[in-house]
Amino acid sequence: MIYNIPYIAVVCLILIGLYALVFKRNLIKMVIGITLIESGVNLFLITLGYRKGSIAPIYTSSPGGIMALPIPQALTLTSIVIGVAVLALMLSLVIHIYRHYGTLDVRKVRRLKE
Amino acid sequence: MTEMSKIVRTITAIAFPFAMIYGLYVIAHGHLTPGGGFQGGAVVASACAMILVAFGSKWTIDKIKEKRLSVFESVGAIAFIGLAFFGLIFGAVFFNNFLVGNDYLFGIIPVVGSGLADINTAGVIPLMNFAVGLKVIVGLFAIVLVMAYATTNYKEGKK
Amino acid sequence: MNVPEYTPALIVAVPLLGAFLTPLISRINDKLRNIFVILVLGLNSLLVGLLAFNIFTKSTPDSPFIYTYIFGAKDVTLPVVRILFEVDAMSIFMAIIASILVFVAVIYSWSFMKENTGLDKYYTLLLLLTAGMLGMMLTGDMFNFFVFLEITSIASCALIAFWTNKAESVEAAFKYIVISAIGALFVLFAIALLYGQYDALNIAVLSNAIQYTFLDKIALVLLIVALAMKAGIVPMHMWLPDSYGRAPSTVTLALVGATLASLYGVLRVIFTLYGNILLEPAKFDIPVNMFIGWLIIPLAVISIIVGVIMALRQTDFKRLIAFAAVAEIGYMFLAIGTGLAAMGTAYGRTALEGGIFHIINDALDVGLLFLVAGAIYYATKEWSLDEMGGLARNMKYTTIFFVIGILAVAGMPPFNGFASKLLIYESTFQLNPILAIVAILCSILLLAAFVKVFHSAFMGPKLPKFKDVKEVPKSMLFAMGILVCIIIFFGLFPNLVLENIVRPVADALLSNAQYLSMVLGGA
Amino acid sequence: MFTIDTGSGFWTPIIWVVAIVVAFLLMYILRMFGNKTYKKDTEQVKSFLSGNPEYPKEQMQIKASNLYWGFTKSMEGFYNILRKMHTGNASDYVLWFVIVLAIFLLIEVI
Amino acid sequence: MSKRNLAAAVFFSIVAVVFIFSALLMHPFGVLDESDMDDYVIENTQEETGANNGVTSVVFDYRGFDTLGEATVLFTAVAAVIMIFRRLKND
Repeated sequence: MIYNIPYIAVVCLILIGLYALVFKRNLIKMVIGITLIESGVNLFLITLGYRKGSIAPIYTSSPGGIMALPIPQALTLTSIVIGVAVLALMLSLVIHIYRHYGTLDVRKVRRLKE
Repeated sequence: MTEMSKIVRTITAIAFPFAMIYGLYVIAHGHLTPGGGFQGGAVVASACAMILVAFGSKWTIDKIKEKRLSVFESVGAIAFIGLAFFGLIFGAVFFNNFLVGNDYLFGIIPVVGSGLADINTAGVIPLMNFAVGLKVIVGLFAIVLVMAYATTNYKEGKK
Repeated sequence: MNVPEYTPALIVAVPLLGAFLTPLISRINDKLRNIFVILVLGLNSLLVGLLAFNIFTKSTPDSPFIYTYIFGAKDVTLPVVRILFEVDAMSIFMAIIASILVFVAVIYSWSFMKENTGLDKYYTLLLLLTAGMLGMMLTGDMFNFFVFLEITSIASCALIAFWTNKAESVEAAFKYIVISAIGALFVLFAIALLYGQYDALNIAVLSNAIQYTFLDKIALVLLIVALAMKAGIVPMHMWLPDSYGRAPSTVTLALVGATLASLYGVLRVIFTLYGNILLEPAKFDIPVNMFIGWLIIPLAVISIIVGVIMALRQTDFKRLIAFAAVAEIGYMFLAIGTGLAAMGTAYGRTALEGGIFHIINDALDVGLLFLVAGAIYYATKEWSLDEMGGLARNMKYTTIFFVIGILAVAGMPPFNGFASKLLIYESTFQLNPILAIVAILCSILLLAAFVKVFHSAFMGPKLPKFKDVKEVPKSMLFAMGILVCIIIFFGLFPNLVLENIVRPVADALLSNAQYLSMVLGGA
Repeated sequence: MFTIDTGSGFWTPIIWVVAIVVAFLLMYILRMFGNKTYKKDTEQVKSFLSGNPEYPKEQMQIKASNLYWGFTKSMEGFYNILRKMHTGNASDYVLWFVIVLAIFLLIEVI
Repeated sequence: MSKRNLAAAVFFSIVAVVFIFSALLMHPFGVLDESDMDDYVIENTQEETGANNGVTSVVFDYRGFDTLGEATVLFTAVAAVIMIFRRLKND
């Protein structure tokens, strides 16, 4: 069981992000929550690709030995760039919401209901 | 954001070329050492963002218009997808690495196993690195520039 | 008639190339840019049509044809490292819907969006949205599916916020991006769970290897809930009226396609990724398909009821249609759940056919209604139904199109909505009569809600403030006319569509072993 | 081509098309029995509200929010529940996702 | 603590328990069940793609289409941000 501590860290990151999304009222904090979930998923992908005592999968003057899995690292790279794109879009929308509503409280940004 | 003090501007002007060169190195050696188009592009974009923070967004947007940046980004994206189409034309399959095995450009197959690096390998991968690098540099810098400029001249009371 | 084997790649690559070229072309001339975008989408629809014709002619009931394309290599190597496109009848069926919707939307945009600034970015994002939807539908790789899901989400969110001077548009866009980011991240989490166990990303390989362990259950629940939220099922539907109601009408038309792409994701996960488990309940001591089916059916019934009841009291034109769209999504999920709970029986298959038939009917009918709402906004600059009245005197063709649209979406014979809803009613009646009764009653209430719209917007005395309202331009009428022609054709020849399009799709969904053997047979 | 067989019934649109055509024919025939002495822009056009003056057009148009007043009034309680449900709060949307996820996980795990 | 927060806490804790339980059920960290796909990449990256860097060969050759989508996502984000901050007619 002690070997599963990285996975528990991943789950804790995702749960902290969900907590920030559900209980926090500031739009910026909700954006931070989404970013936390995303970093948790990225950490999960990276931890899946690790082998005991492995080196990076690069042959250039490598000391030799078993290598870590390359595909999860590639997937994490893709997912990080996607996260950056989503973050930029969300922050620009938050700027516009502040211009229109004059507040960042999520309970006041609700002209669309019912 | 407004421009910062003269010390900061001088240090930034000195430090900017080094960061840029390092980022270009990371891009160019993407197929040999850790790194690649995205990572190096992020490094160069952060250097440009440093310039933006130090000199202020008004000064920067007078030098560089975001329309020109978006044009450059389209060029990078077209180069990337064009390489994929070249794979369809020359290698008969979309995204085919059609340059591996030839003997003039990036075609050498390295010695299998651990060894020294040869920059002249890996087929289309370095070209794709450059295309994606250009795209990431211009894209990230365009995002930062536009957001900084938009938050600069924000009139209070405009609801 | 054969198509070159790289057609699936072109279907996604052509809109991408067009999107990358649009900012350069729009620096030359605006009319040239519009023509270019229409040409790109027309070429794309032509490719989709050719591939669809190829697949539908080659697939027989006992062996559905699947089109496999490998990126970067000639043939499949085991283990499957490269990205595969696995195009079966279901994928190309959804691709046809998306192509029709976006093509109509871009023709409609010619006049509708003329007064706005930033149109080059608008057309770029529309092309990117098309590429994302088609990639979601054609791909056979889970991570690639996630990437295209994100492309679709970001492009549609930006298009929802196109009218940035309206506060509600920005708010709706923020809600939409929050919801889609959460959904996409949980989809990625489920993909990572599957990858960690089986070290594979290809759908066929995963479906071959899956053993339905505890983690597989978690992944199944995450995928179904996240994709169902992006498909807009109650109680996770609240983002849908906001974004549908506040986006420009053409964007709403494309958003219908994006929502249906998420629905396609649900279908693909249930029937192909977990097909080895859910399609053969005999292999387990507990019937798993009953579990999933009876988990989906209550949500579907709730979404039908809530969508219709909320639609009855709306006074905003597009929000009302959006709640009707929620109810339509509920009908599809009801059909899927019935087909899953009654797997292996005749009426289960009928329910599935009805659901698949209802997907395209719903896309056409709801899309037509949104276009009519956009036409009224174009003519009167008015969203609220309380301000309208007597428009039928000025806008004759729009009124006729609207009548056809409401009769079709409410399932009135002889239009296409009735044929698919009849299949759903009869099959659900055999599963449980209460479901069928609820469905029929809510269909009647839906007609009542649209009669209210018809009365308050088109009937009544001619209001003096609308006396100089004119009919909308030719291009918008032409775009609406395309949808009306397809609707009337589907309504008059239902069996033609059912035999030649819907039945092959159902076969492709239900024959999972065939799928695996066709995809992995080359290696 | 026309008829679809749904396993327990059938449906063909041709019958309905014929029925609609017949209905339109009947309507036209009935319309021909109409009063021939009707002329436009005379006294006959004015609506007769038993001598009362005619209201302006805006007041004669029934607003959309007044339609189905009885229905919405009779289902007041249900509508109140729905109104409570539809808070435009973005974090509530995420909360609904968490709730459905929790229910599905519970049923699936057990 | 309002009623909404109470219900939220209950369902949130259910999700948390199930997730942590699933984390405990994962295979031990660093000891993989299967890795044939990645072993294939590690063995053949030098012959097939000529790249010494396994990650780059996966990103640009084996899964190049993902990278195209990724670049498209960035392109979409840039277009979206420029469009959102564009200059409108009225101001």
